[in-house]
Amino acid sequence: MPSGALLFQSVILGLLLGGLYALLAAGLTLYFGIMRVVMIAHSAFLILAAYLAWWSHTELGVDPLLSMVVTVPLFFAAGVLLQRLLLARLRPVTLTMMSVLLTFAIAVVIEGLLGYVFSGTQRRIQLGYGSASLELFGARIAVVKLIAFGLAAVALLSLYLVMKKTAFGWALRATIQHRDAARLVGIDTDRVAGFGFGLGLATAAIGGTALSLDTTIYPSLHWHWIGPLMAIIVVGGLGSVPGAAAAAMVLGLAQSLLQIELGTTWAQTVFYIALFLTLAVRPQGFFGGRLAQRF
Amino acid sequence: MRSLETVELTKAFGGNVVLDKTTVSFRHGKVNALIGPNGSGKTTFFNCVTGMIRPDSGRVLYGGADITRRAPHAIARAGIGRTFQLCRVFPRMTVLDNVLAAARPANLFRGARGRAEVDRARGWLTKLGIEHLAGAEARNLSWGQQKLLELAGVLMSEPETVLLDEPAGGVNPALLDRIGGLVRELNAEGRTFVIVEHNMDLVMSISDHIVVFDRGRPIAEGPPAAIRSDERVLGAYLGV
Amino acid sequence: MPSVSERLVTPGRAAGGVALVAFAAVALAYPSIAPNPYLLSVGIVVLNYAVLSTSWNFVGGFTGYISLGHGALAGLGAYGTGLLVTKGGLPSFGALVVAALLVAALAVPIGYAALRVRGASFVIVSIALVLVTLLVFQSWASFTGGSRGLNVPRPFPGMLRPEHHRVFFYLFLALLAVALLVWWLIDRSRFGLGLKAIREDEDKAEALGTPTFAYKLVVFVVSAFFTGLAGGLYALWFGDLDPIFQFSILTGSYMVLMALLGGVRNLFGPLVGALVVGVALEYFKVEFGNTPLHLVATGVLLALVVLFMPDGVLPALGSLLRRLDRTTDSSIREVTAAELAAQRIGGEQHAQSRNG
Amino acid sequence: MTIRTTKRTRWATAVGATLALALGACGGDEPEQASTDDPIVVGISLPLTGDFSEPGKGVQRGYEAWAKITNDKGGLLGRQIELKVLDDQSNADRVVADYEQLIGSDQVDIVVGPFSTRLVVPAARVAEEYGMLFVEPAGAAAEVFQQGFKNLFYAAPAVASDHYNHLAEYLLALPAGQKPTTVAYAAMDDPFAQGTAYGLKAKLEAGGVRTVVDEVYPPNTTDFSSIAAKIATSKADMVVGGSQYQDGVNLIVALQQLNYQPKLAAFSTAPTSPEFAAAIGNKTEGILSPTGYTQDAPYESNKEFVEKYTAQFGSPPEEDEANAYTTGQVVAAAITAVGCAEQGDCQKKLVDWVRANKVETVVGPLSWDETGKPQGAHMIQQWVGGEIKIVLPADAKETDVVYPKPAW
Repeated sequence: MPSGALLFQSVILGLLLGGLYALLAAGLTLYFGIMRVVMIAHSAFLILAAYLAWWSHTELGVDPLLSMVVTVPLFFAAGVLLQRLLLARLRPVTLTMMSVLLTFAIAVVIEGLLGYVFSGTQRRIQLGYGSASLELFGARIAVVKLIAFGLAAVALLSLYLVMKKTAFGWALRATIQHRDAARLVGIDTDRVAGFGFGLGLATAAIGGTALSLDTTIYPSLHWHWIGPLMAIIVVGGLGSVPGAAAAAMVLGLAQSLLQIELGTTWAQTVFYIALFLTLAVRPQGFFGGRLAQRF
Repeated sequence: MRSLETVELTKAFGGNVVLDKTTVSFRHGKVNALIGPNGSGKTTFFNCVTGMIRPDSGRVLYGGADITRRAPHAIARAGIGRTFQLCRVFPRMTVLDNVLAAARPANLFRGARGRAEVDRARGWLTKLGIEHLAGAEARNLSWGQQKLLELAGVLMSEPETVLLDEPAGGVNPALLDRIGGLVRELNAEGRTFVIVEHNMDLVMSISDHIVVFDRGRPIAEGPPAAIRSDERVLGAYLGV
Repeated sequence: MPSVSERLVTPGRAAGGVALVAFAAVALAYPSIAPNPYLLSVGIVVLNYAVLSTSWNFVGGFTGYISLGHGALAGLGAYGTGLLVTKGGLPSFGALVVAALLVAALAVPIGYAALRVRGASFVIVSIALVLVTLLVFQSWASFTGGSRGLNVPRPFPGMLRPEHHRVFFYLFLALLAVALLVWWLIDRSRFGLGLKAIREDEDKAEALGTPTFAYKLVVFVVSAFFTGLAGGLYALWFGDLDPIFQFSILTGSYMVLMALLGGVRNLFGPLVGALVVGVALEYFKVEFGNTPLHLVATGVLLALVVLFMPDGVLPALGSLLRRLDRTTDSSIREVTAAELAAQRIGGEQHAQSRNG
Repeated sequence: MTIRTTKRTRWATAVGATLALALGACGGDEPEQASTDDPIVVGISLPLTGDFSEPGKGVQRGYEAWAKITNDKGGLLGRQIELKVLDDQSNADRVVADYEQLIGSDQVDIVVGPFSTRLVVPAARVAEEYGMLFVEPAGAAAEVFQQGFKNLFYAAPAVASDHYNHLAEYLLALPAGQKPTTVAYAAMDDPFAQGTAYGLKAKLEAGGVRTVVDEVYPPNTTDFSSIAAKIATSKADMVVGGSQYQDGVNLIVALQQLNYQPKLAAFSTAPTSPEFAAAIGNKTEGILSPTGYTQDAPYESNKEFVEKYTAQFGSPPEEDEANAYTTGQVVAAAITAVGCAEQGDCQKKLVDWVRANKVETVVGPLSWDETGKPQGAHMIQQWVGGEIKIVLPADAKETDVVYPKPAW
């Protein structure tokens, strides 16, 4: 039986990790809701953002958080362009399959370019406060992890407010619910879909910056993120943003606690076991998401 | 007697109740029509009956057997064939293969073009007047031809009961007559039909029994003459 | 009036037949004409790709379900074979068959989870399969050898390397022939027709009484079996297994790229794709060395195929040949056109929007 | 053999001296074949991209330095050395194809080893089956020597599990009150990295020191917080990391984030890297690491190596570079002694010579047992006062071991 201190420490680490998962999964499930697209390149953009944060810190000497001033608008634009110029070209009949291949191809291209420009060497931002920590009831919370969690929480909250409180969010939700009906009530669904993709990629920019603060990055790292993220959006119910957030917290916590007994790698399998069980038992997911039934 | 009926069939999408405890039964061996204003739940009803959508509650009975939770293919094999609202064929298969794909092969691993099947398939194509297109890809057919092809496929699967979702949708008057004639002819051979249709001329001319839906519930039923004069029906259509 | 299905000899088929005979002749003679063992080993690698992408095409080509996870099935076949030889004491080729059967058996629960619902879940499961097998085979070091890898003993101890290559070249060629034969048999069977109906319109196929889930599952298992065989044979040839390379997303994506490039609806599409991509991969490596740019090239090529040539090169060639062969084909088109003209009222827009 | 036909123009200046040397070296051996006018082509496959690209490039620089320094002195047997380097992308499939290509297609005269133990075994098998001598700079793990290879030699002082031998002796000799009683181990699942940690673990456990944490993580692990949490809450006296570079850095940072203060911290590879101090924010004090090479080593050829390498690349060589250079030295010694360098019978003679002789190198004199395993141990270095210094063994030390180590 692990000690109470270790359990408590793991719970805190799990919550901090879950927050980041929640933000990233929210973006991934958003694309699916809008266009029934499994956006494999989401995590590649995440790593790209992390590299840009690392690069601006190492080469320009600015705090990695500042890189978001550039990356967030840049990624938003990239998302809009990606949807309008590439995904919208695919035939609706084969959209799901072909979009997977297309976004997969984009992911591979990003990975290759990162490797070409920055080499395959593992990189890590060296921050003055990199090993600083706060104490909370005997547990230690690294300052960088706290910042990353804060970023994720703020971004997720903003996403929630945009979805719930703005006209664009209303149009977006309508498009997700029923594209044809949305078009009938006068929503320009193509435009909304483009902006929705932009929003999704903007979350990747924020997530990547948060990630870069405390993790080593290398070009092929994105594969280690896309797996858990895909599992999260299935467990949460494809297309459901709140479902993804809830599943992310639960699975992040589960992973952290399982690490105590099983070690890092075996603990990661919790995502895939959850994925397989969900699909076998309840394909529509556990946290809402009625879309999943049909996909 | 293999009759199709539903008991308190209910389906909601989100908060929107599309089928509200719908209890209907259709006349066996007759041409039944299902009419109602747009959004009254006709297509959802078809989808629930054929297993394409799982109802929230209620039952679908066919010949007395409960088929509610069966997979669509099992329902099809029980004898219920259907067409789709926006006609669906296999676009990149030939016309002949489209029909052959509906055959129930005894041995899956035999060649797909066994003589008996091909003869039957060509028989249906001939009956529907599109035999000369047998080798063309279905996507190269006109809309009307695709509608006929879809019907040929359904008939190839030897259903006792055929559900037609808007057979007259988007077809020209000549073809409309042909489809109407076909339905009567096939009905005379013993097939039961349930037809969702907006074209009242067609409905009134070919149906024996009409059920009227409004907001997910049957509000009237009876022979064409009775329905024509029913005020509730008029109210439902005009929104009075 | 002649229909397409009854015309047995068309220029397209004739050209295909000639190409097949030529390929078979060159392939059989290749070990004798390959100037050095290195080029022979390149030949084996390309053949391995051809078997893998043909195996992939059982699912991808017939049902239209794109699996990015077949790399994992090949890896399981390879590790299964290796472990059965080293831990189980089975003879090499016995282990190969048993391992492939095990992979096929494992494909049943995987397919059950992945195929009950539509495409997106299948893709997600297929990618997850690669990632989870990588985790398990890395972590379960006491059984699999972990990151240190697994050494598979040679089936022919004492055989010199060039001779070893020669034997395996023919083994891979034989496996390719069997895989192609089975694909062809399914293609012309009623089962194959049902699968193609699923590819075209799954709801429609289901409504016509095709048990689509069972069909998909069966063909997925067949595909897994051949993929496992290819992986296992590779293990016996190559000898050194490492989870990172056996359970690689990239392997799966190469299979997809090859099959798509060649044409998933064609028996020989994956083979053509494997010849093009496999040879190109080796060529670029020898000529330009390797930089991560090969990833970029793979990605760009895949994107181009998806966007502009989703049917692959063989259908493109086929339509070229058909254009040369106007006599028979045009007769059908004329009738179709006449019919179209006669029926062109109403619904046309519908038809266009469906096909567009 | 005439001057006119032996050399390409760009090497003309070196011709005179070369010829003299070559004749001297060959002595009365069989007359040189016509191949003398060709360079000796040395085939290497290295991970220039992928997981091991950083050390891979270090190894490449070491080989390049060896070729240049040797060629500047006139080459071997009067022939210049020409390197043919292929990139294996850190991939075992590729490494085999590479050696296949080098030996079968490019007809190189000599092959030398790649980087990373995981790639050495498949590569060595190809060389073995073509009957080629295979000296390698990076196959330190036990299993390399359990494959029954007859042509393989590891060109470094010690195999992985012997790296910490001096430290184990030192710790076990401490008086009971000071000796660490509990140790936490975390090792990458890599034959080399894990081999170092487990070598020490075996010796300490045999000496009665308790293991309280024993974690193995896969090479692509980036999140070390949970492993660090386990180690920190165990409050072990000592932490041992069987690490490469980045994982070691990450683990140390994660431990520091949890404010874990052991009496001793030993990590392989990472602490000897020049970027190490900056990577962990200069909190290096007291960290130990084994090393097979130091720029200050007193061996004769080492001075020349450090000097010329620094002139060539602008910074002094590290361990990876030195290991590659050592590999070159071993091969050169064999070629010079046997008097040939080509595929065929010559390779057997080279193998027999290396097996029977001791070679002077930049890491000291090396000799090998039947399996190709070198017979030595590594020095132990420690970060003291912001610099990494040799502390063990006693006869080579620059300063004393600081134990217990100060807080980091």
